[in-house]
Amino acid sequence: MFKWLDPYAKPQRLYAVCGAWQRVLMPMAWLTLLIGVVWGLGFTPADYQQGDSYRIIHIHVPAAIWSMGAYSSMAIAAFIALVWQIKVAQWAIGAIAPIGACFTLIALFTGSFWGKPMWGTWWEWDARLTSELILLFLYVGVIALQNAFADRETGDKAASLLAMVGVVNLPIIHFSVEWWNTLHQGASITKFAKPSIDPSMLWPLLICMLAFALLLAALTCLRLRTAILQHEQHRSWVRDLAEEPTDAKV
Amino acid sequence: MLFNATKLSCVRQDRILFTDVDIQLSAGDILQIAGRNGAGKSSLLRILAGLSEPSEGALRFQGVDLTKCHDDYAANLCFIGHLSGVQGQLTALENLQFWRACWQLKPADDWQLLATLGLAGLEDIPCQHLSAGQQRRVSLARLWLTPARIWILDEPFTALDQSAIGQLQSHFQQHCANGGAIILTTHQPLPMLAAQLRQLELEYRW
Amino acid sequence: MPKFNFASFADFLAMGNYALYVWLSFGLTFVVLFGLWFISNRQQQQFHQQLRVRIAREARVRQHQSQQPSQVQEP
Amino acid sequence: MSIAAVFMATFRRDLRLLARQKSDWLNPLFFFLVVLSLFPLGIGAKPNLLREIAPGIIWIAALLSVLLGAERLFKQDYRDGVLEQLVSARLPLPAYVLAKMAASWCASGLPLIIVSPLLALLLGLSESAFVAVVATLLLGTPLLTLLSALGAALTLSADKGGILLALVILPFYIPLLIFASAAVEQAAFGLPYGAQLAIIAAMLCLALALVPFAVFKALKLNVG
Repeated sequence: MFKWLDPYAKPQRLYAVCGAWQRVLMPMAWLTLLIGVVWGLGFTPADYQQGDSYRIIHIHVPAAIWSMGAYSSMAIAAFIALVWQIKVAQWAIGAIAPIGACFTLIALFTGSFWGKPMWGTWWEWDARLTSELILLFLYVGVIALQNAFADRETGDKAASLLAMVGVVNLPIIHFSVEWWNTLHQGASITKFAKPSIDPSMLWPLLICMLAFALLLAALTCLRLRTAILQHEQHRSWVRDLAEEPTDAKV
Repeated sequence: MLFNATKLSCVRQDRILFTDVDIQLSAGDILQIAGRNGAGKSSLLRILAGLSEPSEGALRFQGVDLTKCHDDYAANLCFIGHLSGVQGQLTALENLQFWRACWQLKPADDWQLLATLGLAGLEDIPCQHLSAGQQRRVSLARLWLTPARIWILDEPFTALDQSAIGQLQSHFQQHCANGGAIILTTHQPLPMLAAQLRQLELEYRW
Repeated sequence: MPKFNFASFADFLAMGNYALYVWLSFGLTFVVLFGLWFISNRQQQQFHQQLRVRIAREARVRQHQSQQPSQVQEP
Repeated sequence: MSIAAVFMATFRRDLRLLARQKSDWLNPLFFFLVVLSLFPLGIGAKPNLLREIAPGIIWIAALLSVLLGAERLFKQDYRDGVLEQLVSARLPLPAYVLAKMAASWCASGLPLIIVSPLLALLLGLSESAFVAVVATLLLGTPLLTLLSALGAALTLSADKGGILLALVILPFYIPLLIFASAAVEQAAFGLPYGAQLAIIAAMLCLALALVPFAVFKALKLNVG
């Protein structure tokens, strides 16, 4: 059905494609991130209510969005692997999971730093932060499960199954945490209100979101190449690759 | 041609166990897979039994690719691996009843069968109290009940004494006589089966 | 080009006396992202290195086997 | 019809095993009671405080005790080679999985419900709260069993199974924990808790539809 998917199913071909994409995306990602951060930090007016502490939004929101994004892309890869029996897609699970976990970690501590001036405490059981924390547990589960087996193949299959089960549970967990938050959180503590974004602040935020997307893609390409090499190390093309000095120093 | 496999290859934990293995099995054949320890004999048997996927290669049962006739092949297969399949807490009789219920085998006189296998008096003791050889006999008792035509046995003779080995070989002969086929691995010499025996050597790859 | 929002570089650092939170979160974010990139890269290098070691070991085994007369095949 | 045959054979065998090995279902039960009595010791036995945190404690203890019993669900069959036989003979594995889950619920879920009057005593629960506890346990423990069976199947051939099972499956318990303890809390205040029960029932139906298939896939993966 998806004929265009086939060339990417062959590991050696995908290895070369990922290499090319990585050389393009990696510098672009870091550059975009730098521009977005500098713009957001220095060149936008302060928020009338939260002062300059709101600038953390340029990191917190993209990280939170792309932590969910990474999990769903992991689940999509798992689905592709299951339906079209493409082994390479299963290896992508192990590549994406640590990146998603790092994004969740970033979203967590930037969220707590951002909330500190408001709540007075480093951690607040706010609905979004709690959902992020549970998402971190889901990532830890996937990573732990993947490395728990002697045979790499079984580990990948188990992790992809867990990723698919997890993605079904994401909305359920999110909904129940939101509901739980309204139950225990009296109206007294204002949830940290998202500042009304006026256009001058919107641009750096969008750039940072793009930067995180590029970073996710670039790092996935990098880690997927390693996964391909590890899975295909008995193949001749990998062994020839090992003879000559490592090419891409990106 | 009852069963054949072409160009099988298997990779386990990044090590190539074997490549380009071809197997032809017709009614009445006994195929012994020989090779040093670690040569991948058990992995090959598990692939032939449909338990795990080969990295490359195809399996055909009566000319039809295995992926299309899974259930048909499974109905004609009896696989006994290293794991005996005998549940320790249950007695020998309960084990046989469980397998008969699952496979819906025709009822038979279990007491008589266990007696012929030299387990007289041990039928209603939990199997964990039996010796390794006796547990092996309970697991092999299925070969007297199963209608399957292809038997895939991993080291069936381990822990068996001489009388049991002789009894098992004669049962193999009888099975081949009425159109069955057997693939097995063993380090024992098989004098009684020399007529139908063919060997496949798996050499140890680094 | 939007204008620089702070009077002086010192104000920029003070970040409207939220300096600790802002710089801590941006700093940690970069540490995490750079660390992830660095570790991923190192894993690839390590793999290549391990594979070279493995190829060398196989060469040694083959060379050792060819020197000895091939042992009698076990039954 | 081999589906019914495999289901009955496995279910009857498991019940017989449970009857023979009483420790399989007594241990999680005592664990439940011990954990339950740890909380008052740790947090202090002020009656109104206990009554307030009772829903949460009951459900956390129930969750952990089901988790404790979950690891041995498929382990014995995997080690004995029974799973290998079922997969190689292409027998309907979902029937086997459902039978194991039903038997496991009888071993870990049912005793909790039977012993729940004792909880009312220990934690000084009011009448309505106790009814809510029983209702949520009736609906919630099958869901716990389903999820723990999934965790057990996923980590079957993993070496350090126990901790990994908890790590993998606990996040999926969270929605149930939230709504079950909320239901009991509502009941304690005499408020209606039908909505929470409905949500738990919905989650149970979703799990009944999806989880057996996932467990079947996980078992085949681990046996292969």
